[in-house]
Amino acid sequence: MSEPAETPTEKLAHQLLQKAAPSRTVYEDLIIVPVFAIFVALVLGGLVMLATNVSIDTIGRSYIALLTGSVGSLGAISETLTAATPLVLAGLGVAMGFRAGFFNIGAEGQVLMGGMAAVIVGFSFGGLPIYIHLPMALLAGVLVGGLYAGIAGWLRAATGAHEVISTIMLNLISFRLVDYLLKVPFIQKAGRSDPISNAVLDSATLPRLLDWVDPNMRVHAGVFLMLFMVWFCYWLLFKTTIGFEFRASGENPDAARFAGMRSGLIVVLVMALAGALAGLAGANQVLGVLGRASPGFSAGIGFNAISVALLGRSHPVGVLIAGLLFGALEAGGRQMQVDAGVSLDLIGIVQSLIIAFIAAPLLVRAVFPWGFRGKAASRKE
Amino acid sequence: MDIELRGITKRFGEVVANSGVNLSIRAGEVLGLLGENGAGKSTMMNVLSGLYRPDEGEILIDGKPVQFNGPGDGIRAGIGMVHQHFMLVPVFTVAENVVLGVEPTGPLDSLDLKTARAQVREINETYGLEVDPDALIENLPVGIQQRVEIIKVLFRSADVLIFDEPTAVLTPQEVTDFFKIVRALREAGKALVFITHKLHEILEIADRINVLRAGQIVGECLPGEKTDLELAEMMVGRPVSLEVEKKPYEPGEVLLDVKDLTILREDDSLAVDDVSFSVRRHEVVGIAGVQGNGQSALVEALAGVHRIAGGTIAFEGKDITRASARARHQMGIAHIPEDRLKNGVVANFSIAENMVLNSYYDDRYSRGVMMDWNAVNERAAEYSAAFDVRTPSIFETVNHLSGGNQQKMVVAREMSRDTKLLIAAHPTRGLDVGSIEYIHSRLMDARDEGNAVLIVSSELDEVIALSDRILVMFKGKIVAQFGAGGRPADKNDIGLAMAGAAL
Amino acid sequence: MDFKRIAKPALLAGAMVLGSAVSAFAFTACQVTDTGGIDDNGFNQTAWKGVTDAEAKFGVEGRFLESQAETDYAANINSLLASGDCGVIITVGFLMGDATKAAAEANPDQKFSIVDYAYDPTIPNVIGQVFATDQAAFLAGYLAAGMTKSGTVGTFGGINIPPVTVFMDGFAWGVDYYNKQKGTNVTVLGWDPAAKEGLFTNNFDSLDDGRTFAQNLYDEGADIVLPVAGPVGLGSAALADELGTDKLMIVGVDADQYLTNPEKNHVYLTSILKNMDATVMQVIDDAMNDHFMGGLTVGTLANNGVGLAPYHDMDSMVPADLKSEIETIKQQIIDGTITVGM
Amino acid sequence: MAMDAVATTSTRKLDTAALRQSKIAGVILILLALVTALVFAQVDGGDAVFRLSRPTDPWVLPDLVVPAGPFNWIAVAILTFLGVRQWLSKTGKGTSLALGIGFAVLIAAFLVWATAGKAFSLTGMLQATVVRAVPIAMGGLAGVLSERVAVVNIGIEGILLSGAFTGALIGSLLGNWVGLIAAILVGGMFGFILAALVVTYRVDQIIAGVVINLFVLGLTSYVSSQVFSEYRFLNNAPVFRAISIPVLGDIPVIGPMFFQQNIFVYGALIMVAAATYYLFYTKHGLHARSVGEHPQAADTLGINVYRVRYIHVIMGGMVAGFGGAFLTLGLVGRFDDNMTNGRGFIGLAAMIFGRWHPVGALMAALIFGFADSLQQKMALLQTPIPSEFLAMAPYIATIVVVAGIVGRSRMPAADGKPYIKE
Repeated sequence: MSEPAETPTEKLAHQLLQKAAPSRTVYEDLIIVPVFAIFVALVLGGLVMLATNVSIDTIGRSYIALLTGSVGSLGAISETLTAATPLVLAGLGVAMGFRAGFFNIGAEGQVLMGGMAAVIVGFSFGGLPIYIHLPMALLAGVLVGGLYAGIAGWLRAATGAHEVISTIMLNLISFRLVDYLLKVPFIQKAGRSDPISNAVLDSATLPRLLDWVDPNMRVHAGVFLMLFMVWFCYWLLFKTTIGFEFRASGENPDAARFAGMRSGLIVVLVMALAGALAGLAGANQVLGVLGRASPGFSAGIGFNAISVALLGRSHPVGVLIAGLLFGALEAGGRQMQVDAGVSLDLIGIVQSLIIAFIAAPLLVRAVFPWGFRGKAASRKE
Repeated sequence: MDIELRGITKRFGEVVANSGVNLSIRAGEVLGLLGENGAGKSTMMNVLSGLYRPDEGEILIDGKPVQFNGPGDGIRAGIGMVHQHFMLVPVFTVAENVVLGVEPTGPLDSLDLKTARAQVREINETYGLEVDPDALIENLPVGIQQRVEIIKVLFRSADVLIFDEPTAVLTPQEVTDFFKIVRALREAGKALVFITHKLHEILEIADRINVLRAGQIVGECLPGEKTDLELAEMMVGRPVSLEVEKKPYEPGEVLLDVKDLTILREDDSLAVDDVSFSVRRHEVVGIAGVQGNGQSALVEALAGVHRIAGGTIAFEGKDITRASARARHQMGIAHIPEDRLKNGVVANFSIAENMVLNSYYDDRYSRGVMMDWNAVNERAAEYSAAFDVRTPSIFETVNHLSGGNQQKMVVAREMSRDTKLLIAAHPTRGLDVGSIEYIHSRLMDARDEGNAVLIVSSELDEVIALSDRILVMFKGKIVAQFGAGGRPADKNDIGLAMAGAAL
Repeated sequence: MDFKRIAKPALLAGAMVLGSAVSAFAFTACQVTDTGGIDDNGFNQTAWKGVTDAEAKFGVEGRFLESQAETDYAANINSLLASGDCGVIITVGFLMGDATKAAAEANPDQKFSIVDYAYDPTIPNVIGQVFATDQAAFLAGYLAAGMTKSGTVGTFGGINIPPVTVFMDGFAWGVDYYNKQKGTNVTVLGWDPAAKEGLFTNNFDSLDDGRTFAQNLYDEGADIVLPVAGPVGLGSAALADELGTDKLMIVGVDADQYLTNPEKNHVYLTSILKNMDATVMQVIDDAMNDHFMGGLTVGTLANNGVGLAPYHDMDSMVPADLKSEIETIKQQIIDGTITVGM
Repeated sequence: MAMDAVATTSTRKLDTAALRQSKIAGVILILLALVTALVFAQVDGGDAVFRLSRPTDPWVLPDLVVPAGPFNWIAVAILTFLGVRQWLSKTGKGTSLALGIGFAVLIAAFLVWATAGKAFSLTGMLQATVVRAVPIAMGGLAGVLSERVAVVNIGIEGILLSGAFTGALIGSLLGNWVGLIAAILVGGMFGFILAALVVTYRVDQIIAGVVINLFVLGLTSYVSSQVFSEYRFLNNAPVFRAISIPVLGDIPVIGPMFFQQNIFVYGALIMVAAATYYLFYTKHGLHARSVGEHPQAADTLGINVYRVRYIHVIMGGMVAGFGGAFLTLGLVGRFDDNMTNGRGFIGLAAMIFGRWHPVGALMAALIFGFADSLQQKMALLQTPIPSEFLAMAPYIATIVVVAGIVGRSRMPAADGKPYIKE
């Protein structure tokens, strides 16, 4: 528009459309702080090993093993991706909850319920072609996970019951429910008295991607699902009206309600979405990795997902990166125990330290003042 | 006790709140401190009470320099402050609030509330305050809460009492009572500081007046020396008109019709009790009342964000009692909420996002579920420019704007839509004179364009200046109506009605 | 890795130096533990002892990977496969049956062995190690029935899976046999062999469950308790220690817990031995010397694969008659006169 | 007061929250009555026998023999009455009480039904209830202490675990008393870390709590698998024995529950009492609550908000450290990976359930403990209801209660909000 006769107001409006350049603090928060956090966490992890009588030599070998075990070979990358996929999926669910202001601790239970549903569909309906059966099984996981989380959302919307409590309780309920379901004759594997399900049929199994290279490579088509979901969540959050509602409700629920957003509906929707993603993570595990369900097949994915979401700052891309990092730590940690005999519980320590430092930029700044020349003090927090 | 402030400067980051302020406070005298919102009055008094530490300058008490490292020091030095927002714990009793921090104790650190009650009663009698020491703060009207604040200060045997905007939430009658208390305190030899932006009050009560503008003292005078217009000019720094220009009153047809409306609070107590009224086109209806008499619940119920327990609301003849907030927006009801930060804006969102907070679903801003961010940004820039929102860019987050600009942003959002009825709750609370004038004129424009306007404000002057008709709420009921051919809008009468007196 | 050897803490420093030179060993035996952990004083520890014994005897290198959750099984096996130098991979636990099968089929050249699982049909590169634990548990049940003062004994399990319930079956049958022989009416709480239902903690690692479950059985009158849940049983031992053995005695499982739990060894009446260490060592020996043949090894009373531990401190309390009866029954089971079962 | 206001204009039919809740409660109660009638009352004769005393007790009470059928029909009657009364209620009063009585009656009916024709030790179950409740109650009390000063403490789970670990390690080396003190100190240290993170470094409170949970879980599991498996003597602590209090311990039922326990149970009861006294009847308790309700007001009155928050979060940490030590020094003398197993989170639920009051948190913890021990008894009695559903029951009940009642209860006003002093 180059009309010459711009009124002063129009001119002003034009100026207001200018974006300010990203400040140095943004760059520091997004790059320097995480790098420092990982570095410091690894150093502290080394100190813990030293304190427990592990020799310097072994510490060196364990960190090399951590690296080779996570990205050092095709097999290692395969393991990293296998471990990261469910973390990212469930992490996205938790992150969507955070974005809308809900602290969803219930991902673990949602993973379990979604996984159970996927398994049941996965071993039933024999004879269907894979392009029908597999989507059906995945969809079952998504739906049941969503419905299960929707309970917490509905309770919050209808009665004001705090989601932290209701999701903790739903987790505990789901553990028992899975124990029970796995002993129902039609689900339980024939001839077994312990809780274990029938095996998922081939037609509902997420195909492995690299088994032609080496049959032990477990990475499977779930990776594509995960990448699609990262894009989908990004699109939903930032490009759609629903995402706008989620974000507004998360930042200021009162203002969102006053602006005519239907808070009750948003609660239920976002919890259902979070549950659907966690349920997909569960389905991904049983259809892609485990092939059947047994008690505790969620293996803490739902709890780690909280860390992943926090670490990824509840941004879909951040969640992807954080999930890959956690997946790498998990795969590498295993190698660490095999090669250097250092318990893979060390990884838990490193993970918690990374989150601590990333969540507390002030702390990192205190530790590494020279890393931040942009005047942090001048920012009014 | 006399206090001297010398060259006090206080900065917050890059913002200078006070610079080189000199002030003297004397026993047995009421010092009036006049200044606009944001002029630095409260900051200065927070420095004096020890809550903030000054960056430069010194405080002298009876000629001796002192240093305060926390509010405790100020209290110990005999300086007590009654804050604009009361510093009372709502779930504690009066006695508990009064003794908090200086509790009389028995064995095992146990609270000696018996002594506390006795002491509260004693102060009650000395100054004629009449407060029940066992009442819960949350059940008390604001006027009484203020007395609790005063008792709190006196209980700490303060010799200097600082009142920050003490009359903002009081009815005229309560103001009269409050002035009586102030005079009694002056008689008792206390030094008093009275901070306000209300000219007539300062002229009535102050023995000496200091005017503060942009963090600096710009003048000192005695009450008799200056007229209110001159004082206003000193305060704002330019000539101001104290009148709102208003075209003649020609009401149109009824737009909003409220019948037998009853609203309950969360604990099932009555907030609004069987209220009926209507608002017409071309008309400004003001609702006056002391805070907490149901105005907030009424506004929220009209905006569709508060459950209605009984009665009906009709808009343009259609029953909207059960209509959602969004449906009401779409019908043309706009709402400027009383607490903009809590209910009006999303502080971490950009101006652009806030500008479409309640219209993002409109065809103008979205296609199906997809947002059209280009359209949003262009409109946001347009409205920000038109409504004088001062910001470098519409991508700035709202928490970087000043209060006045935030409010202008909310007004821009609400008035740029297809509005028929504008509900404005405390539209100018906490704003500077420039912003107030601007928003007042916009409200008048809205009326003159044929909209209905409903204004709720605790500033009686504002309500009287803007409204064609005034309804007074007391304990959830509409107890009186003024203006528009009925009883004339006399400030004193309205005040009486606000206090529940039968007229 | 050597760091964790329970058998030779004194060699710690030296072993760490050795550990850094992986290739010094001709043969590596790898083990994946179940969730109870390598130091559970029972199941996993006994299986690991087989590896450490082989280290001492044959000079092989042993390494292990702990499973933290049931979902780790496949990943752990994969990690060991990826390290590429495992002469044999021994998985410990019934629950690893599926994961082991899948890995064995995908890697037909890798030798595997699994404790507590029998494949039918067998897989050529897997040796299943199973145990007729009910035979030994039968003896323990008979003993407990003979020793109880309250007329009530109790048992509880970790998870309702055959390797666990086989202990409880044998125990209950042993008590029944005693009742039939002596005309007594000793009752077993916590397991009904006919209905296959009973008391389960549903985990193999919560010690305080072990304590409260034992307390529960004690409250209902049991004075001898058989916990079949790995380290969970240590919690039961703690309770017996506190109450005193005149009120509550414990029957250990898997290893001789008098030896593996030296701190509280006085509470054990006896232990039902499941000599996985012997079979594991045998499997390593076979794998090293190319005698490896897929299939099944079964531990019985006859081949000493299972057995009853000595009474140790309780020796003086067990009547001589009862001891000799148990010896007789043992012989009868071995020669088939008594069939353990319903 | 609120009710009076409505009553004055009672000619109008108002849609009040109390009435809505009363109606819902009525429906729930009538459903419970139906369940009781259709399931629990369907017993063919048979008495339920509850053993109240062990043969060794000084005063032996006779067994409590309840005729199952008649008892449960009475239960049906009570539930129906309560349900109808709440449904028809015009004032909506007494909803919580009616629900409370209703659930108690339901549990009694269930017990009688499950036990019909059999017998079990009621006293033993109640004693186990108290034992199971201790760590939950301590977690809840830790939560009360920190949330009363407006710091949300999700890290209680981790602090409990740290207490259990320290108790085992130091207890093994230096004896159980030193171990207990060390556990309390380490709990306090994690409280300090949490306070430093949230008060000084203004980390989001939930994130800080999650970090503590992860860190403690990682560190303790690491040390336990890396060190304890090697040096077994480091993980073999002496257990505190039960001390029977003379006279009180001999009272039937109550004695074994509360007065034949170890110092942890006594300590927990004393702490709950002390915390109640402290928070509601002392000067410093008043300071603490004012910081949780209105930190700015407290600040203007010279109360150091940051210091009060530090102190109480540390105190909460110490309480949780004590509760964690119970698992090792009070029960089994040995640490095991993740041995708290979610009790800290249940403790948080107990705190909310108990409305941010120490006694309330204790009561809620007892309910969880009761459900836990009940489930074990039921597994022994072999009821037709799968034990998994019994295990779920308390959690479902918690959801019902939180949804029905706590929605209206009030948390400290500033809870979870950082206080930023200019």
